[in-house]
Amino acid sequence: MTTALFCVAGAVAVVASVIVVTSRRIVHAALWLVVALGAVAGCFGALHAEFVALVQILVYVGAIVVLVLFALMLTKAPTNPLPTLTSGRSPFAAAIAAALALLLGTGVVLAFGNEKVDPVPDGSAEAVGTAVFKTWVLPFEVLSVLLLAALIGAIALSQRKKED
Amino acid sequence: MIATAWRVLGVGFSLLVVLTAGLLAGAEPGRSSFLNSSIDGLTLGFAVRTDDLTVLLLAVVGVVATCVQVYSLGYLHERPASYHALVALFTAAMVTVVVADSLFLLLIGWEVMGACSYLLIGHYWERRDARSGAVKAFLMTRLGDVGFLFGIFVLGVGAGTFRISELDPAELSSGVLTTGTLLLLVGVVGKSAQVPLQTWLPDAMPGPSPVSALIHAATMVAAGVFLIARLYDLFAASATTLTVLAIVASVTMLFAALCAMAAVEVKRVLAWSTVSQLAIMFAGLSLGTSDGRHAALFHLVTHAAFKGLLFLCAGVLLHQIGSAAFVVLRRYTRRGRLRKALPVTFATMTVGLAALAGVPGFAGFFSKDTVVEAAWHHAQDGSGLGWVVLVSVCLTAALTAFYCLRLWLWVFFRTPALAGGIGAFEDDDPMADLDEPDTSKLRDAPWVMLSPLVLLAIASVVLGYADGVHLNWVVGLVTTVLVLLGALPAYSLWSRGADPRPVVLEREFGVDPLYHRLFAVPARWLARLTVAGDRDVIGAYVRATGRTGTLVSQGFRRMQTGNVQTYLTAAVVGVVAIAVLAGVIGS
Amino acid sequence: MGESVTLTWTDWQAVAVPLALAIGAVAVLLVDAFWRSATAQLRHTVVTLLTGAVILFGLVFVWAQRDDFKPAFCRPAVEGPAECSLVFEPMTAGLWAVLLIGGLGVVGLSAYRLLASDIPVGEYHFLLLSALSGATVLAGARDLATVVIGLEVVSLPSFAMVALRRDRRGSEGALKAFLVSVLSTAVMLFGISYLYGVTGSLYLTTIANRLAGLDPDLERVAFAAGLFVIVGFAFKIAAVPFHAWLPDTYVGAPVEVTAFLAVVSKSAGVAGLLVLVTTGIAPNGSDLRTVVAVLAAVTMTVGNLAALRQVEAVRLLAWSSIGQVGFLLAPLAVGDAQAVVGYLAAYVVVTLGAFGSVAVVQRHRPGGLLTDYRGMVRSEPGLAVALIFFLVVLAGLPPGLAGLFTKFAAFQAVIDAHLGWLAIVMAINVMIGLAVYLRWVAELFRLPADDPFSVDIESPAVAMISLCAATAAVLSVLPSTMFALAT
Amino acid sequence: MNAILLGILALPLLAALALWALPAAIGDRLAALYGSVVSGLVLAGSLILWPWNDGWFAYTPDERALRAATDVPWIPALGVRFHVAVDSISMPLIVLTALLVFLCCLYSLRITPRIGRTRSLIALLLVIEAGVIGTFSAMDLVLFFLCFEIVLIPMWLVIDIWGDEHDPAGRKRAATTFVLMTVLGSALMLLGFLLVYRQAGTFDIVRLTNAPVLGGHGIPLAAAILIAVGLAVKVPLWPLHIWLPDAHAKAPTVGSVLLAGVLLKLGTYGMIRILLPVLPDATVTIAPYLAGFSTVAIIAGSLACLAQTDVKRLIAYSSVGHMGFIGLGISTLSPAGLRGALFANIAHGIITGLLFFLAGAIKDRHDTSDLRAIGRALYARLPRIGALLTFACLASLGLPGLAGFWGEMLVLLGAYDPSDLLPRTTYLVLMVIAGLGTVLTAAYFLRLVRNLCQGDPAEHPATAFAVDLSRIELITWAPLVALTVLLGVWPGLLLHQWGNL
Amino acid sequence: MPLILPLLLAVLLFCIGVYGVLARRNAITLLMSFELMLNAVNLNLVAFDAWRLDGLATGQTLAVFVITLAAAEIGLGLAIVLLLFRGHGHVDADAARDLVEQDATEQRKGAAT
Repeated sequence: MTTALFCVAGAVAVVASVIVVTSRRIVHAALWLVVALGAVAGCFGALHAEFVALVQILVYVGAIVVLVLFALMLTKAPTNPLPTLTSGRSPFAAAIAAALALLLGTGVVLAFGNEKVDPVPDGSAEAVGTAVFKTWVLPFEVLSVLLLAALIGAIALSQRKKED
Repeated sequence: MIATAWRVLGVGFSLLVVLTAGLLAGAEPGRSSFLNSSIDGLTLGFAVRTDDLTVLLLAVVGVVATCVQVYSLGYLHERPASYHALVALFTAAMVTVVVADSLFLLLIGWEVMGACSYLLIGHYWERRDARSGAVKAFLMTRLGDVGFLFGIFVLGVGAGTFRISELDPAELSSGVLTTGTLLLLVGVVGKSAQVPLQTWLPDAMPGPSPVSALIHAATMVAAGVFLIARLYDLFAASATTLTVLAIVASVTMLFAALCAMAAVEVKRVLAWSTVSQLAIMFAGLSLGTSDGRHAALFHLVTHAAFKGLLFLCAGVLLHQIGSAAFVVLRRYTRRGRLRKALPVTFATMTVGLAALAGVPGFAGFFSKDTVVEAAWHHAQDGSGLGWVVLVSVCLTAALTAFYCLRLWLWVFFRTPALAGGIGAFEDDDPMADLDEPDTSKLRDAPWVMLSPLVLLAIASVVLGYADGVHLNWVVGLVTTVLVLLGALPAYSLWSRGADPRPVVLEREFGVDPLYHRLFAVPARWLARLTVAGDRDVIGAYVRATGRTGTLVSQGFRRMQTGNVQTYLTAAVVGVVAIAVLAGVIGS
Repeated sequence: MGESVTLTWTDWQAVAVPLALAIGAVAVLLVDAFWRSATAQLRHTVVTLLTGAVILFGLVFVWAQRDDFKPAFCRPAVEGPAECSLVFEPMTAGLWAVLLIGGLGVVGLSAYRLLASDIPVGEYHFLLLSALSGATVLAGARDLATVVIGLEVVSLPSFAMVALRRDRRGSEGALKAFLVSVLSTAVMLFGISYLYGVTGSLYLTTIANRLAGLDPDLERVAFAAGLFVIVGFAFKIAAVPFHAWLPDTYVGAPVEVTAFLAVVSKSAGVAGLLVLVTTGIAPNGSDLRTVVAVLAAVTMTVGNLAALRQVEAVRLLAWSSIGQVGFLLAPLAVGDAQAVVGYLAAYVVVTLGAFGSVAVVQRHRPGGLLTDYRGMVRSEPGLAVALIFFLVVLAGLPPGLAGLFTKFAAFQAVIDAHLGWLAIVMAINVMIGLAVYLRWVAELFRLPADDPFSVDIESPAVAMISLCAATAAVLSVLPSTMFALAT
Repeated sequence: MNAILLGILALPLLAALALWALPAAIGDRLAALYGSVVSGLVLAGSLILWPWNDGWFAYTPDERALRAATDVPWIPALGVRFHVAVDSISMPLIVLTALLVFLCCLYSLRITPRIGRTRSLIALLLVIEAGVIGTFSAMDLVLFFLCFEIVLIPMWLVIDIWGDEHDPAGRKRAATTFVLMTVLGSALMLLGFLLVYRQAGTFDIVRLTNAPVLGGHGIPLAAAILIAVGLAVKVPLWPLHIWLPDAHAKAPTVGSVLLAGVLLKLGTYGMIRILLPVLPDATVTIAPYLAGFSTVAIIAGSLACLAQTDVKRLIAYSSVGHMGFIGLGISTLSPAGLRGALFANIAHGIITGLLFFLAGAIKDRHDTSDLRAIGRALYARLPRIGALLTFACLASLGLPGLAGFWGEMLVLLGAYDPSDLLPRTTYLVLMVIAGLGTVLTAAYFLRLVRNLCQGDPAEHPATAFAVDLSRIELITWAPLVALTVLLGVWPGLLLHQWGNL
Repeated sequence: MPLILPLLLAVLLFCIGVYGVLARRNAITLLMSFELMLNAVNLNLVAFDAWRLDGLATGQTLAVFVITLAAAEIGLGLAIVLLLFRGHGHVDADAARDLVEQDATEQRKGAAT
């Protein structure tokens, strides 16, 4: 059951991702990104990582993609197809990506090809919460500094110069 | 002012040498060493000794040096300070050689003499022939000196000492002995201008004549003879070396005499004759007998007198006429004026030539006969070497007589105009031969120059009797006949106004051009090759490294396109490449 | 399950410095934001002093605890010793000292009248302190989560700083750095995910333990994962071939920010890599060390060669800093913390000085060409002598003994680890590096200049450059202080 | 005693710093005077340290041979100590250094490069002096390396700033080539030192000499090769000599004098001080090759001189040949050869120093060092300088009775009778070749004299500025001439220093 | 469920992201590609977490951290992109080449004006 769910979600994720990186319409790409991220969230769910899936949907779909769309608007991104969106390097890029995929895939198959996952539904929100506040206190605190710094940095960059 | 000081010093020093010789005469032989330092059991230092040989040579050096210094007072007008200083330095160096008991001290004197010789030959450095002659003289003797130095190593290391008086042939293995003496012989050959290093001495003649008299006739070139005499025990113990020496001497004496027969300049004739006479001394030494040594030293002494005299006479000709070339001189001679204008020179030169030619009664006759006699005795003892020496000395005696007479006649006696073959004329212009030079102001040299001539002329006669007359009448008769045999053709040719000079003799057997082609030209090529190699090979690599650096640097600048996606691509490619490489290396 | 979080006193002590820096960052931001009434100069000065005070506090703290060993945020491990997120030990103390000194230097270079006037002061110092806080965490981190987050805390604020002037050049430089950095983060995280998969832990010590004795298939994945992690750091410290963003960003950023990137950001990257290599993923004899060694060789060669023909001062320093990183990677590849920290110390001090000098000149000669420095030894002898000294230290020749001995230590580390080939490459690079710096020195000495450089140098700049020069001189006479940092 | 050694190390350095601290406006004469006083004090100090004859430490590991030792830890983390001391191989070199620097400063009282900036020049000379004396007295490998490097940048500046004013690009290139090649060499040498450290665990030369790194293969051999190559660049041995002709030819007079007189000796000194005692077995392995390259250097240097048209280049190339002799002497590993090398070190310093002074004087007077442009017949135009040049040439070609002879003679003697561990036949062949090299040496010096001093004066009239030997030249050159003669007639003066072994 | 499924999916997503980063020009699309790569990371982490089942939820925790990190990155990244747009009028990553080294003479000209 979970396997089938995972396979479906994974297929959707792959297809959507391919469209994200190949679409000539930039806004379409952003929207397909939503689909891809959602599908990945589905994968998380299939692996019984419900908390992560939830966060994925909240943060990615709810925040990041919205930000991206805003940014597209602000940069006056055209909605019509833009043939120059993908540069002439794309065959080369594809070759590299394919090589990388081949390498990694082979390695992964050799290493984990016989392993089975048996996800247990174990209230992962609580597990994650406990882990964060019991074990991963330091990274969590540092992460807060990171968010603050990124926020202030983004604000500072967005401010107009005083002379303007 | 400075020049005067040096003049006084020069003469004074020479007199001091004479005085020392006088004081040491008959004194007990002595030795002492000083400034020693030792390396690995070998003592490196200086030592002197006095014995009969020392005294003899000191006397010769002192007397000839004094004569030359005094003579130079009148002879030399250009740059006298350096000249007198160098002559004094030369005398000191020769004295060092003579008194040295340490091979290194000897070497110092030996090479300083060479340096002085070089500097004095180049005294007239404005002249091209003087410059090249000086360089040639130094280089050829230097080449010999390298062998000499190696010979010192072989003997010194072999014997464990560099003291001459401690070198004992009995303690040396025959290999060491032969190698060492042969190497020393190389140095001797170079210094004494023997075959095959003979060509520098004739070319050294552009130097001032008194220098030729002192260095290139009486003393320095004879230092080789002295050296072998000094180390006679060692040389006599090595049959190989003696054989080589005999062959070298025989070849040289004939070779040089033949060259002298065709030379057309007084000093050049004398130079070749010096080579030839030195070879006679070596021939005496090569016999390996004490008779031979005695004969050689005797000839050394007489030769110093008469050859010094002859060079000084040639100097007078140069000083008074400006040239010693036959073609120039004979214009003055045509009416016999030279004889009358320069009576003292004529007389003393005649004495000198007679001594050189071995005319009975003169010193050269006696000394040469001693050599012949020693060789004869040695030959009778069954030595082939003795025969070789004997025959070649006898032949040389005849040839010597020939060129002496030729020189005497062509310089001082009337010769017909336009006599002689092609090339016998000044600038190859036969008409110049007809010019009548102004001889009205021609007169003999000042007495300051003439008095040494007279002194040496007397010596050239008297020295023959200094050793006591014990003449072997047979030998004397034979050599006298040989002298006559040599003199007659010279006279007959002269009387016919002919001066045939075979090309091979005139070119001195082509040795000089051959050496030039064999050594100087390749050296020059190699030099250019080395420079080109440095520039185009080693330097090219260095430059190429620099240029590669620059090019690569430019390349990196160009790769910096400013396109961030190129950067990203390069990075990802880098990751893949490292992964693949590591995988390949790992598996 | 369910117990509340308990932080021990040791935890607080260990985290005191990063915490202070973070709190200081916020304080600086607040002061700047809510004290509008003061003049720009006063506000700027107060901000500078406050920032400086926070960093100084950190330094004093580090100095006071330099010999301690404080594991923090620990939990008992399933097997082996306790797993900790942060460890304060002598190596950490040395790295923190270097980072804090670097930060202090940048603060000095950003004093009033030195900092470009269109940069917002409060935000600038806030970002600086945040980055510094992240850098200190990174240098002490012992688990991969903290490492990666710490690294981001260093990186993101510094990119913001690059663009803080909000002009064309700044934004372009920031974009390049940002894109490369994000890619590297992604690659590194991907590697971390595999490391986690293979070993089941994020703690470096545990990973190190479990890496030994893997079966070959897993080992291959572990190697690739370690490679990805190292590559991620290679991006940050701009090791070749992950370096290309650096010259553009250095040129695009204001000089003070460039100094920050060259000093703090780079040191943080090196510190992180050092932590990883020495305590975790690349044990002695690992192939990954060879990879780092190869990176070192390539990096120093390319960096120095590319610097050889540069005509702009900042670009030359940028490329030469790539070369210097190559030299840093060499002892790092053999896990010699002492040599790395010593090298870093000398590098930080003289790089600050060099950028300070360049900043002074650049303010009056915006072209920034090497030829602008012509004849400075006569017209501005003090500045020229200081700059020459810095360059000579970078080249590693007397009188710059600090540089010489740090290079020496690097050589020693490499030779001791039997990496002969790397030592030869380093020797050749000493030569190329010298050629790079001598070109500049020659310009300084060349006389007469047609248009000699002469200005009134701002007194904070004078103070900063003199301080750097004096420190470098002290380090030159007593090089053991550098090497004592990490022992 | 050790206070004096520390004093002559520190004094020039501090004095140089003080000189830079003085305003640039102080006169050239004042700066030169200051330099003369300082270097004179150093000379005096080094002479106080001089007199003893205990042999040298590297040869007999007997610590009584060391004097004025100071040994304090410096960088414990790296195992580096500040250990200085002198023995009788370093002392003559130190005195030579002090003497040449002193003479250079004196010379600068009147004669300075046209570019001026004498103050900096003097200061740099003092720094070089400190570095060189430091190298000669260092008893720690790292300290040796450090002092070895100290001289690089000052020398680079001397060539780059005060070099040939007609050829800025050329002098820049020459200076850069010099500094880069040397720095590469010394970096390789450092690698060798580190290998030694890895084997022996110490950088201390005294301890290493007492307990050398044995073995002629593997790591010790690699260390020996690296050290030898590093030092050979400095010597310079063929084919690493390529930096030398340019550097000498383009350097100012005082730069050339110090470069040839002092800096080249660092390499040969290093070989004797470090290579032989610390890596004895490995040195035996490489010695024949070293000897071979040295002999090639002798021949190649001499041949190159034969084709030179620039007087300074010619003298520079002659250094290649002479240093080849020194290298040959060292590689014989025999008492005579080593002493010969040491003696030749000093003699070459004195004689080539004199030659470069003379070449500089000739160059200054004619504004060129090209033989063809200078013309011939110097005897007529500058008789005293011409005579001195001839003297120096004779001394340099190894005329017995002058200083140049003994070193080369002992080297050849060493090659005749090399250490028992070495292939004798090889060395005999090399000896003969080197002997022929002496003839070539004579040939090019005579060619120089012939093309420069001699000639028809009518073709080369005197120039208006041609002033013969000035007083300052006389004063500065006289000691060199006197030493050349003194060492020539009394070699024991130095040979005694190295013990009767 | 075989572990290899999520792992292969992660590899695919990662490589698609790499392709996007290398091939796309618009800086915002680059950012989107980065998100794909980070998602691949998360997928890996969650899968390994499910495989390991160590009870500590380490992988999931890190995945959450990564998501947060991605948010921070994209926030700052978009700010930089917008700044670039303000300056250049476009957001093409490969067209921002002001900082590339100009020819030395041109630069001198630029400095003079």
